[in-house]
Amino acid sequence: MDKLGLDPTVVARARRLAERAGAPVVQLARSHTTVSVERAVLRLAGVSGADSDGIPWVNRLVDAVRADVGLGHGVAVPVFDALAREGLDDVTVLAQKAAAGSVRFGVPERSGPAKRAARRATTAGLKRVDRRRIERERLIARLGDAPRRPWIYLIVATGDIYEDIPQAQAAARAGADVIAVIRSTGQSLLDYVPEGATREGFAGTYATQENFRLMRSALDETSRELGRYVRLTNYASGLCMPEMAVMAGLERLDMMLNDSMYGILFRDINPIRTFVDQRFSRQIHARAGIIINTGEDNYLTTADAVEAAHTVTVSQLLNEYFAHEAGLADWQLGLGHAFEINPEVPDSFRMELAHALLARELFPDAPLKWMPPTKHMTGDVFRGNLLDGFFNLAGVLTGQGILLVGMMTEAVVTPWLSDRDIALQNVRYVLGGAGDLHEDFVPAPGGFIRSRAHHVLGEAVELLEKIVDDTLLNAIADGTFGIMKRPADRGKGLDGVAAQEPGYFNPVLPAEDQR
Amino acid sequence: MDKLGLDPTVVARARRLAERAGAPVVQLARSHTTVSVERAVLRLAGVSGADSDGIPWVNRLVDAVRADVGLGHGVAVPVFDALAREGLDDVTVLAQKAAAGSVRFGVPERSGPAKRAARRATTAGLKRVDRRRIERERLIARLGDAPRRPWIYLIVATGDIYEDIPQAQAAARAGADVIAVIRSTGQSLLDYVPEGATREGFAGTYATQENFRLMRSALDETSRELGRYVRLTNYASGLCMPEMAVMAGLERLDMMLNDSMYGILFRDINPIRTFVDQRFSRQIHARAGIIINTGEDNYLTTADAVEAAHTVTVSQLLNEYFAHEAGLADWQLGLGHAFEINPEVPDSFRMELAHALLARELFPDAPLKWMPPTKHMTGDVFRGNLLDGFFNLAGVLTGQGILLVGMMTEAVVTPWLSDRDIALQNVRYVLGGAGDLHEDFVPAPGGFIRSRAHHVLGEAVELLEKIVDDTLLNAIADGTFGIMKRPADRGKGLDGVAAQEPGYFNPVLPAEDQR
Amino acid sequence: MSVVRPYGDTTGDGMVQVSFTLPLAHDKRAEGAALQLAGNMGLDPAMLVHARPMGEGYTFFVVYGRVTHLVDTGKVQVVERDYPLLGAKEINAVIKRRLRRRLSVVGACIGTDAHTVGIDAILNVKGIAGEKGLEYYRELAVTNMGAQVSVPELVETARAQKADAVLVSQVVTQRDAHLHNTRAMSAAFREALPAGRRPLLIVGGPRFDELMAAELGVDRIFGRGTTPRDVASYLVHALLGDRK
Amino acid sequence: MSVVRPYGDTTGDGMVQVSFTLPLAHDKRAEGAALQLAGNMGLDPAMLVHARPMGEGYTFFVVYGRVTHLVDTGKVQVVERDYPLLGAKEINAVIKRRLRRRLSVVGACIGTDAHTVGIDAILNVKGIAGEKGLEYYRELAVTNMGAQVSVPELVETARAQKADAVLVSQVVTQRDAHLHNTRAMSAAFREALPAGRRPLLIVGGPRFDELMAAELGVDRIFGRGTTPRDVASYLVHALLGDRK
Ligand code: B12
Ligand code: B12
Ligand SMILES: Cc1ncc(COP(=O)(O)O)c(C=O)c1O
Ligand SMILES: Cc1ncc(COP(=O)(O)O)c(C=O)c1O
Repeated sequence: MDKLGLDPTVVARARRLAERAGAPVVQLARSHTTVSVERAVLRLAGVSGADSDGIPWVNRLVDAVRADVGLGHGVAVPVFDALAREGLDDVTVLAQKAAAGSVRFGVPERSGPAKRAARRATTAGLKRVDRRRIERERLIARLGDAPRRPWIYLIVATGDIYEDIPQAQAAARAGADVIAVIRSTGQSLLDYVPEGATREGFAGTYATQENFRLMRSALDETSRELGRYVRLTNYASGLCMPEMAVMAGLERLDMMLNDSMYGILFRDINPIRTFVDQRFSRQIHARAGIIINTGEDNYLTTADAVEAAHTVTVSQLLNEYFAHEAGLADWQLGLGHAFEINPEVPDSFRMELAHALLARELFPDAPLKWMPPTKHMTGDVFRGNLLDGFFNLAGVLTGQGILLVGMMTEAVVTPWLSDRDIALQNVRYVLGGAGDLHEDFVPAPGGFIRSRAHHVLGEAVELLEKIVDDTLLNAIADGTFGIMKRPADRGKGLDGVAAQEPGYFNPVLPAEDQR
Repeated sequence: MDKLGLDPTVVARARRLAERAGAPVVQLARSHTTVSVERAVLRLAGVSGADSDGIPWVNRLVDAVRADVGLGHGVAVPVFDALAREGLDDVTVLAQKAAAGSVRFGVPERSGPAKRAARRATTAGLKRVDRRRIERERLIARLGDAPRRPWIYLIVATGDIYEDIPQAQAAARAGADVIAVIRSTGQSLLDYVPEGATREGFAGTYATQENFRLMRSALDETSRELGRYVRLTNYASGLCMPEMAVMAGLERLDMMLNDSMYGILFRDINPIRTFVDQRFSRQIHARAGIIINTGEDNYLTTADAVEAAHTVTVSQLLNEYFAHEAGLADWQLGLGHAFEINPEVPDSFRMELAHALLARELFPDAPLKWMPPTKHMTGDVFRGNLLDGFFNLAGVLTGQGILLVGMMTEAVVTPWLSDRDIALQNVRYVLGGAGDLHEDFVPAPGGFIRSRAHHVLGEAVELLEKIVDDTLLNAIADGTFGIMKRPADRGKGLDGVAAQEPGYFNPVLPAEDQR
Repeated sequence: MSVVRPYGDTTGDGMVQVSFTLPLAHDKRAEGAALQLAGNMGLDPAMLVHARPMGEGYTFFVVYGRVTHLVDTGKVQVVERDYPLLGAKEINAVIKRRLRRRLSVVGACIGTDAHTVGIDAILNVKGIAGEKGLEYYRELAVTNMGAQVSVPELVETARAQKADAVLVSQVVTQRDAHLHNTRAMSAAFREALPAGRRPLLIVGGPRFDELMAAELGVDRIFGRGTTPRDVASYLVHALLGDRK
Repeated sequence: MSVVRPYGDTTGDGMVQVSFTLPLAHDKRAEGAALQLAGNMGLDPAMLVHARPMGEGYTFFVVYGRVTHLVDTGKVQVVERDYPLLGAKEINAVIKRRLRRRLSVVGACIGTDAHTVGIDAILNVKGIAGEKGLEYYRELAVTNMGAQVSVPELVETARAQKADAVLVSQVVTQRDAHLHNTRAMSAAFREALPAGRRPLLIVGGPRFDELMAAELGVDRIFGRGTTPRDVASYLVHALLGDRK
């Protein structure tokens, strides 16, 4: 597909610039660790459960290690050293003892045995992740996959896992290929992952390993009933991003929202914390065969979708670079973008087509995530359903990979059962009625759509040049993305970051990532 | 615009066949007259008003003439002969006397003076029509015209002219370029035109000359306020089709629904009656500079829009032939078609595009009238607004001339004030947002859209061949159009038809139409 | 379950959506008026989520909220199908056995209503929803008078055809046209024929309230989505009783 | 006009549209239940125009009909703007003249709510709807704390900045989060500061009922479509009185 006639040398230049802009941040990520990265390691090593206050044992254990020796060496060696010293073989028991204050942690001179033990333990966890990945592949082979692209992606958001489940199953029966369970407001700022099945979220349901398990198993049942594998999505974001990635791998989630900057911009999480957590979580996603979804769509809710169109492109290129660097393949890159131009703007629909096609042609092998209108949705639900229809059409005409279904009540409430049904009807009509209309969609040479796409790409290259000169962290501090200004030394969770000491050891990371 | 690659020899052949199929019917029309044609002549000659039962004086006068000498000579000579004999100069007064039984009518030996008098009187009427036409042209030049094609066409249908007027004005202010006042059910079967302002229609408002005048003058006011001329539409249909055409000419209506077969098929009006009335009414429309709208869209409410697509094409070709024969120019041909394919049909939208583009390319100079979905609209008003949006888009992509605005409540009620507002918002969004997207709409050579259009044209040619062989009247009797079977010797209003006698005289018709 | 509430996204949340126009110019007071109306309809709390001025003096509103009303399914009034749904074969067989002649049905769309698609769907062989129409039934003699039939014509034809049942369609409902026409029709039959010889009177159309049969003087009302089999089965039940 | 009714297409017709889901499988009884609910809402007659089964055990309905309720515009309850709308110049001038120092405003989006666009529209220079935000007013000293601010932090900052007014935004309303958070906030201020030294408490967001100020313990509520000038004018009015 070449409908825009983009200049390959400009495209190549944009990619090179993104790499140059991103490289220092990768360097930063490689030289730091965070409490959540270390907790994620412990989760893979088999630590589970929580204390009577609901604080997970991984938190208690990491806190204990940190209090004794800091985080700079990683927790693996101190923990497995202590485990051996205490003569235990269950790390969770160690965590309980540590929480009671009866264990001391240190970095042994001879770290070989502890490293080996740690690697054994985490390899067992990674093997479970691998098995889940194979299980997914088998289920898809056996049951069948989504019948077409784009995949139809629906959210549930009742706050109660036991209301979410039947709604998700109903949505799948009604045609959804992917179910996302939205998280409760506030969870992303918790520096621990809640435990167990939950019923009390606000505008979303807590992401817990048990909730993951319950929903995945309900959808497995529905998948069998429908004869097609229904995918499940959650969020590897917030202060526990790495742990979410591990839990997703362990419970066979299929896609995870995972952006390199979302937490910084929209949750005011510290930039360094985010970049470190992000890299680790993507390494896990790579291994788990999980598709990530990035969050460029969000920029267009705070910035203007026309003025800031090129910031989406820049961010997609950065997300692509970070993802590749962490080991993700192109098919795992659900790069985000959105239909957020003010519908009153002349030629708004044509401009949406230009932007959507630009993303499509820049990332031909990525399953782009196409987000519906939200910002310009109003309480006029009749108009809302219409806008969603044109959003769906733009998705079909430009070959988007993952269609996040828009709801007519976007400006009113988290989706009702009937909203989802109306929205799916809308999608079905547009996908069925327009069919292969993209064949007849040929942007006129020199016409509006091509010019607009070229223009946006040009602006993106310019912005990347500036970022390369000035550093990405400064660009973020200046409000380049989503007009949110986030200096590198501010934001939540910075105290959970530690520079790696010489000899930092993380049994989950590949050899080249060990100091 | 050549997007379909239609074969010009096939197109030419289709036109020739339509002419051959229509010619015998034109012959029929030229050799007959009807009560309504004759009443129309009297209206042009200045007969106005009604008796105390509301029966117009034109009816009383035509009935009286007919009782004495039949209709075969036309009423003009007997009437103006009697007028001279009675020493009157007001034909309405003659009608009143005739109704009281105090006048006898005959065909004088020497008809010259009566003919001259008749021509003088009707010429005065035609001059008024001419003045209205010039007035329209001047107003458009002075105030400005609709800002774009397609014209946005909205209906009002309260049944009460005094509710209609503010609603029409509100619609114009909200963006309508054309207002149509729908008629009360049943009016088309009345063999007279009601008089005066009316407030008691069912699902539409009576078409009376006074209602025409009131609405036109209200819209003139609004046109001045808005700085653009707002067009007014009504119906030259039913048993009084010729009179409606005259009234429209006299009151400066701008467009009239006027189909060659609608009355036959959907009102069970006798075919001969309809064809005779139709020809006369079109001759008047030609003179008045009125754009006619034909009714092919209706076939798709009773027949299936995919199976019967070619019957629409055939009917458009016939309507074109009849219209040209009656003196209408291409710019006056609002040929009808509609977005009525079952939305559940795969590729329905693409097929709509094929059909709409076929009409567009067959009739490049006609301002096609594009009708919204009605048949597959349901009480699901959310879905309804979506379908209307795709209808609007198809209109924009295929260059339709007159966009009849669809209402989300189509399956529920005649439009509410808010329905119209929501519908106009929909139109505005699609027209504004898609802009010149038609530039980027290029049906793939050999692709679905082109093939479908070629296929429908082929079916149309085949059907025309059959009609030429079997006669149009038989085709109508067999249910070819809209699956409605209407034999030529059945239906309402046949008793109002008379064969022209030698010497038939109609002062309004051109010389070549006089016997 | 016997008492239920509307469902937004949680059992018992009672959520509904409402829209309407008020003949008031858009301002705070008009919004308050909209909320007052929503309150009267039982929305509490009511959220006014959209207000749009239309022309001068009218405003369109969309309101969401929780209704306080409970729905008692035990007290629902509905015309349930109180007869068995039979197949074409059975229907023909019952008529043949019990009536020993073809059952005569006269159908029409009366008044100025010209919407024949509905009545044709019931009567014509072609039918609807995959079911053949009444003409397809060997033991039914169907006279379809088409549209815009006047009540006297209908009574006349029913008499001439010795109609066992008269089927009337009404689609246009503006200003209650369907109710006026139906009342006029049933009155005419009552006047023209003594109780014993009157045909079964059936009306149908998408906007009737099926509970109104008695009030309109007819035997049965059929609404949206009626199929020919529904009607044929009812005819057999009502005219010949259920016993086979 | 004092008593009005909803308007479909004719004055006084009372027509409205309603949609909702009932947790019932789709059948005649469910349709009857929908009509019962519509009846309870005051629709008479009610036309059930759409029913669509969703999954097992749920049906979505669309109902049109005439409501019997009247709207008495005389009895409408609304928070009218009871202060003059001033320009930026005037506002600055009044503050300068009457307060003799800059008026201190502290804004935040509290609880777990991270929707800052609304409060930013009020506070940031950029503003909204063509109006500059409060930061643009020379005589206002604005502290915008951003999102996800806890109530103790807010109280603390208000104290530190000697806030004359505290502006709180709440956009997420599921499970009445906005009401809980607002109540917690006003209670904390009542606890932390004596009546005389408490700042003016203002909350805003698209789904508040503006009539609930007293109930929530705040001085004023601003809803959909608020502009910075509305707020600035109110501040001057409430803190400095109207007299120039
Ligand atoms: C097709 C159609 C037409 C066609 C009719 C062709 C024909 N030969 O029938 C044409 C284009 C001619 C037409 C014209 C008009 N129409 Co029209 N039309 C429609 C439309 C699009 C579909 C109706 C239909 O065919 N439904 C399909 C059938 C199968 O459904 P049904 O009728 O409900 O029938 C089912 C049941 O109700 C039941 N049933 C029905 N009758 C009977 C009888 C018996 C005995 C039984 C047992 C069952 C039964 O069984 C049927 C099968 O399930 C509707 C809008 C819509 N989408 O509903 C407007 C609609 C009905 N029309 C409308 C109007 C106003 C008109 C006009 C009066 C407009 C005008 N002023 O010019 C004209 C004039 C017609 C006249 N004099 O009556 C309005 C009526 C508004 C109202 N509620 O009062 C509607 C709702 C559109 C609108 N929103 O304005 N129309
Ligand atoms: C933009 C947006 C976001 C952005 C926010 C970016 C940011 N930095 O603010 C992002 C993408 C991050 C986001 C995330 C989420 N969002 Co959000 N989001 C929206 C959206 C699309 C627009 C909101 C908006 O910006 N409106 C424009 C502003 C100008 O309007 P406003 O807020 O009403 O403000 C005006 C007035 O209300 C008033 N006002 C507001 N506050 C104040 C304060 C004072 C003092 C005064 C005087 C006046 C005032 O003045 C303002 C100007 O006129 C809405 C949907 C919609 N179209 O409304 C959903 C919406 C608000 N989001 C929603 C949800 C659920 C979420 C999430 C919780 C989803 C999840 N579980 O992940 C997350 C998490 C956020 C969190 N922790 O709070 C829901 C809330 C549902 C509900 N009613 O409870 C909505 C309605 C969408 C939906 N239907 O699900 N969201
Ligand atoms: C990329 C991305 N990450 C995460 C989230 C969810 O936010 P939170 O981390 O607060 O649950 C979103 C919300 O839409 C998102 O777009
Ligand atoms: C071509 C045409 N003529 C006439 C009419 C109106 O019908 P009547 O003549 O009954 O008013 C219509 C209705 O849509 C129509 O499409």
